[in-house]
Amino acid sequence: MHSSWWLSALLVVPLLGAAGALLLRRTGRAYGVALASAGVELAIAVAVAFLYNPHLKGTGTFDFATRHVLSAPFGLAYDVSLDGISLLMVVLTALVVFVALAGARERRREASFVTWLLLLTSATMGSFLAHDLLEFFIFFEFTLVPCYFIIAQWGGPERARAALKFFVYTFTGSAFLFAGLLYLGFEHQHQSGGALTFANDALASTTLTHSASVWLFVAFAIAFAVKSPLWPLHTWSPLTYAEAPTAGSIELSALLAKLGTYGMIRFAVGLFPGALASVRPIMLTLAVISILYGSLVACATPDLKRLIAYSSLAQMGFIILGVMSGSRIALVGALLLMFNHGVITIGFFVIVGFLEQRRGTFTIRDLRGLQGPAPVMAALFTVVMLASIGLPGLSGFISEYFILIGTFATHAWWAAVATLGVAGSAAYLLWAYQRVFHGPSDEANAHVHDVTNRERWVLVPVVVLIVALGVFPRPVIDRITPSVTQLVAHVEPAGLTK
Amino acid sequence: MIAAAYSAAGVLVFVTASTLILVGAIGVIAVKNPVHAAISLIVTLFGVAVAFVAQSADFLAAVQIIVYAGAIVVLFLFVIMFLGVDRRDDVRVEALVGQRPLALAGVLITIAGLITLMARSHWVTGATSVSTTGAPLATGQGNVRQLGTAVFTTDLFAFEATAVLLIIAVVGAVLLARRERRVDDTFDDERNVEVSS
Amino acid sequence: MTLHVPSIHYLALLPIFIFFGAALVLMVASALSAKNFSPRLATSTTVLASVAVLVVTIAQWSYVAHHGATTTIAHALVFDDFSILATAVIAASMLLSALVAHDWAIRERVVGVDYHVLALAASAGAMVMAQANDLVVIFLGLEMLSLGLYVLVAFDRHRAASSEAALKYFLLGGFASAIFVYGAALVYGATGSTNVSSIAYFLGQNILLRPGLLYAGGALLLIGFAFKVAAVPFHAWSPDVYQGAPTPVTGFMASIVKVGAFAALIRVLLSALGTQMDTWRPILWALIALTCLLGAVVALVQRDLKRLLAYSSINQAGFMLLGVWSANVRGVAGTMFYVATYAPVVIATFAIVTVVGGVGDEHHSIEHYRGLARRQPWLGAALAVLLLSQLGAPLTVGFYAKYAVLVAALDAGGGALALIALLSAAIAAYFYLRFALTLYEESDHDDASRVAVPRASVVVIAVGVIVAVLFGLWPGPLATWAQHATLLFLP
Amino acid sequence: MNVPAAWYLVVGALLFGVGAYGLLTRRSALIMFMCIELMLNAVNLTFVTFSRTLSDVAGQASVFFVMVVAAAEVTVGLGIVVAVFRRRASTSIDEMSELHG
Amino acid sequence: MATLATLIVLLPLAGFLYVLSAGARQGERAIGVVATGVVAGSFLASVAAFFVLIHHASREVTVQLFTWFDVGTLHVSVALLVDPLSITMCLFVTGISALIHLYSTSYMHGEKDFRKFFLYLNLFVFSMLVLVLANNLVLTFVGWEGVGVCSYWLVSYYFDRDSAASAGKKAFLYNRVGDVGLLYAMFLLFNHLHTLNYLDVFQRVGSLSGSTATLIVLALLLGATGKSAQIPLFNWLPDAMEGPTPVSALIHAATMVTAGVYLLVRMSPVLTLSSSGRLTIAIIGGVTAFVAATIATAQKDIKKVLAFSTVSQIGYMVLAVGVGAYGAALFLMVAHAFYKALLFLGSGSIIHSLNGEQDLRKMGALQRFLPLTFPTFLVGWLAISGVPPFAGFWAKGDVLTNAYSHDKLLWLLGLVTAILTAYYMTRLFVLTFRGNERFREVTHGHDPHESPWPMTLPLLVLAALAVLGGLIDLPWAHGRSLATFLAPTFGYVAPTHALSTTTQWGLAVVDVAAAVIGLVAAVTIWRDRVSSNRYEKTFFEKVWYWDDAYDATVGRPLTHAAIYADRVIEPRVLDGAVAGVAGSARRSALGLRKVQSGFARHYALAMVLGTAVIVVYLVARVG
Repeated sequence: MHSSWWLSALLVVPLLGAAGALLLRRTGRAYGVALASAGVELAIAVAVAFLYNPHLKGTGTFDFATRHVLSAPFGLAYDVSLDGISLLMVVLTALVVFVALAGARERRREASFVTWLLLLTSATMGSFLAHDLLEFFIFFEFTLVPCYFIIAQWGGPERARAALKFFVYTFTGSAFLFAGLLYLGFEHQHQSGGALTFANDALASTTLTHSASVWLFVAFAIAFAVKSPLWPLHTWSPLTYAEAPTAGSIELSALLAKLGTYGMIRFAVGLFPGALASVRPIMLTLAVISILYGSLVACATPDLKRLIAYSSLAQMGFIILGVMSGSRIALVGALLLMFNHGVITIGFFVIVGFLEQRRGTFTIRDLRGLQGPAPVMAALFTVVMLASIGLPGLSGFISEYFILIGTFATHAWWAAVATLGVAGSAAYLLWAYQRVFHGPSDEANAHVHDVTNRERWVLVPVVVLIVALGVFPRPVIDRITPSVTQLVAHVEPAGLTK
Repeated sequence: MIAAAYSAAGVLVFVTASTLILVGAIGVIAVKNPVHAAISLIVTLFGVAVAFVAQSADFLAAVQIIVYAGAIVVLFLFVIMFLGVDRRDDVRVEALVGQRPLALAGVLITIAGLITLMARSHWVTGATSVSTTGAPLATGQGNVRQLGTAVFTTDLFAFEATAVLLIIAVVGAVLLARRERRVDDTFDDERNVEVSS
Repeated sequence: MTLHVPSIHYLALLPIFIFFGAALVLMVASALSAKNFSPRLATSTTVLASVAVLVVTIAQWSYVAHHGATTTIAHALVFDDFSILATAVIAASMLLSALVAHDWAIRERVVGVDYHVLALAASAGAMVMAQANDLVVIFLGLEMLSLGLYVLVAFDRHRAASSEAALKYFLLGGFASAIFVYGAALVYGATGSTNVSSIAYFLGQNILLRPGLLYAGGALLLIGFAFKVAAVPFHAWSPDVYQGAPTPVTGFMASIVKVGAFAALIRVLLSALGTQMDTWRPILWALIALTCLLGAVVALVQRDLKRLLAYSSINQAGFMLLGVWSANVRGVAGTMFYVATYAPVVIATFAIVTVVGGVGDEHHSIEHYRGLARRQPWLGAALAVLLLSQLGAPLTVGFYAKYAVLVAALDAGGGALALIALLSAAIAAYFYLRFALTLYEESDHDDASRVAVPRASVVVIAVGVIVAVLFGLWPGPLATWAQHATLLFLP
Repeated sequence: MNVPAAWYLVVGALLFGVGAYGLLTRRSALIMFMCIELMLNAVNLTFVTFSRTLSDVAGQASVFFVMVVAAAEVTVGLGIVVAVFRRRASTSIDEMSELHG
Repeated sequence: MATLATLIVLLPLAGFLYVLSAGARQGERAIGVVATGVVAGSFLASVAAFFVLIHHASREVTVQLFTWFDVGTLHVSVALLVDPLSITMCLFVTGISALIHLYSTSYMHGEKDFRKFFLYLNLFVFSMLVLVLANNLVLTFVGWEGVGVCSYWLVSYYFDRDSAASAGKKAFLYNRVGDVGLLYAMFLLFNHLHTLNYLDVFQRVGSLSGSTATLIVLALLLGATGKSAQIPLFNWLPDAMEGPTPVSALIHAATMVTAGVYLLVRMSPVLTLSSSGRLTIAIIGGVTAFVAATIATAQKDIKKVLAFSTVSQIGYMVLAVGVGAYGAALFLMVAHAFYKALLFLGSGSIIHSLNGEQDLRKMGALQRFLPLTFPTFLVGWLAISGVPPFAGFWAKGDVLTNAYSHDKLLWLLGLVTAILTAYYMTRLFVLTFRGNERFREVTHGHDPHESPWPMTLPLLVLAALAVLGGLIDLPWAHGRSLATFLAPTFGYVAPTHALSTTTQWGLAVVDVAAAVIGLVAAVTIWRDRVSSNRYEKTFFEKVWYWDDAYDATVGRPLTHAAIYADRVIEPRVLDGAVAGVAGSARRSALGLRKVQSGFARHYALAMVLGTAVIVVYLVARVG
């Protein structure tokens, strides 16, 4: 067991960075401080990822754990730990903020911007590290605040509407989660007779009637489905992604969406295995609808950010499919896809951000033939796009493949339909690529300058990760699998461990 | 028939008192002129005083006359005269649409409901055992003594609190009625305001 | 005949003495002083009195811890952790609102000690309510508080709104008082006493087969309280009065009145009428649902910040009532926690409103706040934090306040009510955030329209923000105190 | 033998109702005050009646306090009316509806 | 062996990485030399590996590189399987690729994106080699998709031409649909056999039920139709001719499009289990061969004719697979690779000489201007037409004989196709090299000139191979032929009835007759025609209206659905519900605000009414 200070450092470093940025706003060094703290954060996250080694610890795959009760009457505790399920998300959190800072620099009132961004990082990190449902909820909910301000202040023309829509959707969704978690806490307290607690392990031992667990699952799933987003609760996302500033879109889609799926795995599935049999067909169906519907709408959508939003909807559908499948392989795939989709989305949004900087628009109709003037940008976009399509050898493939092959073993029909999404993603992305990068470039687009060296370096880690995780994903998979095995063993007593 | 059950005097007193009370009250809410309303109010207050006497609260009856009729109503009249608002208040036209029927319905339902609730009760539960003094209520002189004792023992705090209340009322009234007074030079040394960014 | 003067526990009375004593001292001193009384001296006295009370409450807390809770002056007052906590909150709120009022008085060139005298006396009334163990004493405390407030609301004679608000408040308040005291009379008839303990004892010993009278009385008492805490449909006065009153007074009302009213409400409903829970809880249920929803919904369309905060305060009152409805230890602790944390936050909010209101106390339209955080980042950020806390955002104390009462409500089987409250919180979040965003939008105002933030107001705002954030990160001790405060008078 | 307490209680309730109705329907702030006084008198009557039936002096003591409160309220209330009148030359409550919404 | 096999794969990858890292200033020459060199090296390694393998006892060598991933029962390695089938594929893939690389250095000379072209080309060869050498389906899928994406890039190489961009996308999407089939096949296999490793699959294949095997075969067939341009997914291939001609030669004639056939052949032990599956395959192959041949008769673009001829030829291969003649399929694949690459490169040479003109109507009489291209093209023409002794005769004959032994109808279809093949190739040949000079307009009056040696050398080599290709599997060379070499890797399918030697001779004669009929007919018709409404049916020219049918049944409905979803379902239905709730909250707020009228008496009324309700409730409660 490693020291929990590592994890506390992950929470505190962004806060320090935020404080530093706030204090240095006058001197204009806020950006530097923020970037430095993001770098440190990334370094710690990577170090943690390397240190984490569940094989040596047998079945107990939580590492870096600690628990301090902050308020007994409230059942509030500071309880952090890390396992294979949260490991990748921690790295992703650090990566996202780093790239968002480096690649989508926002120069309008920069100090405030980076402060919000770092606050968001800390809150997201907290959500992934929390080993206590209430603590998770607090962090989970708090992420809304910085997000709201980032979107509402630095977004596009309709930013205020988008931000409020985002907030109200997710906040309302969380209300269900909140009610559900309180109910669960009491149920546990009444059963155990002890103090009110929301510690994951304690709650997991609660005995629930079938209908109770179904209702709780539904309550949790609503909150997480809004966040992910899952059809039909996704409608906030296209507007929000389109209106948010690039860094905000990156955070939302690359990272915060994963809070939803992570919550789904850790809490909805992890705490209410009894409900799975009943809810599974519905959830799988929603996932499949998300995949196909997202792909379909992405074909018709008028701008790149919306396109990525619908593409994300489809990808989230894949993740939920894997999560709900009850298959170990698919669940590993879902976790990988959470990370990979994050990385890929970073790439997308960073490039779209570059485009927006150069052309002042990301409407597909206004762009044309960009591969001529900007071949490197086109190439980078292509790599990201192909990873998103699921080209083998790039990271997106393995995750999608695991999900489909795993789900096929347990729920063949859903997997069979979902597989059509593989063709769908190619359709809308290639079509978009053709419209934006191919063809003769017109006057407005002929002089778009290619990515600069600095911009290129921002995308290097993204491309490296995309290729590396496609070619040699084993170290990652090996770290994930024991935790997943344990989870699946817990929720699928029938031994459905395909 | 009523007289058969209860003493004629008691009934007579009750009828007198309640007639005074209700007629006065209706007068208050029905007459146009505020002065007349105040006089109607005195009628009610007398009626209540009669009811007090009828129920062995002689001291309170006296206070009722002195404080209410003597002080409060006079205060009302004084203000009416002072402000010169002894004009007619048009009570026939109701400015707010639907106010009267709704008010009537609301009040009737409430009062009918309250009376029903009381009637469905034992009116009084006979819970004398919990009364703090324990001694049964005397009449006449003894009553005043009992009241005095209560005020200085069991209700001591309340009694002291009334003092505070009256002080607040006086301070408030003085403040409100006072002519405006603004002195600027008081503040010159105090305006060291600081601007925060 | 000898008079058995009841024993008097002076430590228990000390806070009320200090406040009222300070009011008297100020009054006399200003009457005696030849020239105009220094506002700074007046404020210092009030602050000193508040600090003294806070110190006293610490002593009281430890006394009660060692000697247990008692009643005093012939059971007219209670001396327990609950009343002590409420007293402390009142004193702290008094301290903060006095500082806000100080800056306001200087800006508006209001002379004299009157404000402080009335505020101290009204606060003393709130303390009486918090400690009262007798319906009549509660009534008297209520009147002390209310009479002081009526005058304070009317205080700003330069604004027509002020006097309009005062008159409305007075008329409706008088109506509510009459209803309340009628209720007290009916309960007296039903139980033979106005003393909370005696009523509780009587109702504990006797089962009323025909409880109509008691119900009628209890309902009227409840309505009286509902008026004071501005529960729908007895809330209608509050937006008008909040808007019309001088802004520091609005802050005073939003905090101290709520503390006093909730303390007394809890004592009456849970101690005196605890046995009648099954009767009053459905009524309260409906009130809470209406209060939460109406407060949140109507706030959506407000253009005046003070009105918006009034509706917000109505919504918050619904949440506070949720703890009362729960009628369990958690609920009482939750409401106390809520009230105790809401008070400094809301005073700080109104401190900012006071500051931004400018000379004449009239710039309260939301439009006026557009871009505030751009012109004055710290001020804007502080307001944003305070709003977030009222919204119930996690990592602010407002979250735990809502959490505490929701926990209690769910524990008491109020799932539906909790969901309604949560839904209202979602609606409320909408307007809080929209307003918070306004602070950060670009505006036509230039830097010249920066507002001066006087030193005392800075302190108040800072305290509010610190409470919001510090307890938001670590609510432990306060939650424990709130829970402790419930132990000594509830089963 | 006196009449039953209930009779007086009913009179009290009616008086309370009349006061309330007046409060709702009269526009003059002064008359509205008077209506509040009517209501408080109803309360006093009720207290005294219960005091008699309970044979307990506490009810009468309460009446005493209610009277004081009534006096204090009138003092402040009239002060407010005077202050308002100075500004508007009217005591009609309906004219005071600028704060709304 | 491990080193050799690894070298085969890694050399092109190294070339790719070199070209990738080469700066923009790096000269064409260096890039051309390296890119060609690595592929040639890969070819040499293949040759070496071939000789090592034939002396290897088991003729099956697995080269384990590293574990790709390992989750639960899904264990997948990056490992190479060197066996007769894969080494055969390697040989002709690397060999032809090397020639085409060489050819390209000259053909692409001066192109703006010269470097990028070789980048893709090397990556393509790498992917193709991964595809054929993989020891499991997942890794095959890597190569499978890799060639797909390289094809996409190369087809849309002239990205600023909208037609090229569309064609590239179309190619990828049709392939992608096929991929769904391949994915299904993998899922089914893994689900039942818990492995995707070829050798393990073959070992456990016995436990598959017949219906499952049929499902898998059909899924594989879907995959194959995408990659190998068979009905119903064949119509991307003609569009793919938008790419540079060497690309058409390499990818869309010789190598990538054979991947589908390779996959079916590779999975032959599974195919063996399902006769209905195989019948479906045979029908698809036969019909595609015929349909594509009819279309080829009416095309006016030289590369389009060759493209449909490719579809048709692959149809033969699929037909061969369907009738269980895996060896014949492979034989035709190799032979076809020789002569089709030759024909494409020849046409490239022609197009090159005509400044990029591809329209047959603007050619003619080129015989004397292209002294090297003409004879080599002649060889290719005769080879594909099935004239003995060229490679095509033997290979096609092998297929037809097998078809005959299996199903007479399919054989008949194949025979008709053979006539058509001879016909349209002759038409092509006549229109190109004979007749009048119709090219002066495009050459601005100049004489067309022969291409430089890097382009003509491959033509000569390929011509030689097209002549001699038949040697690798002559019907009477039992024991040392290609078929014998490959046989151990195949699942065995017994012929429906064995053929006597006489029948075989008879069939050979019929084949020759078919070739001659087609040839003579074409010469007769096209000797003095340039275009003809009678012989170039619009129906054929428009590809049987296949694209339009897809557009009407799939494309447009989907587009409309997408637009409907974006414009109506999203804002009105899904968001509309939420907006409705928000709107009603706002409306009720406005209504409630009116209640807050400012009149104190209204407020008092509200209090009274509230009180009334509470009192009524209590009365009801007390009863």
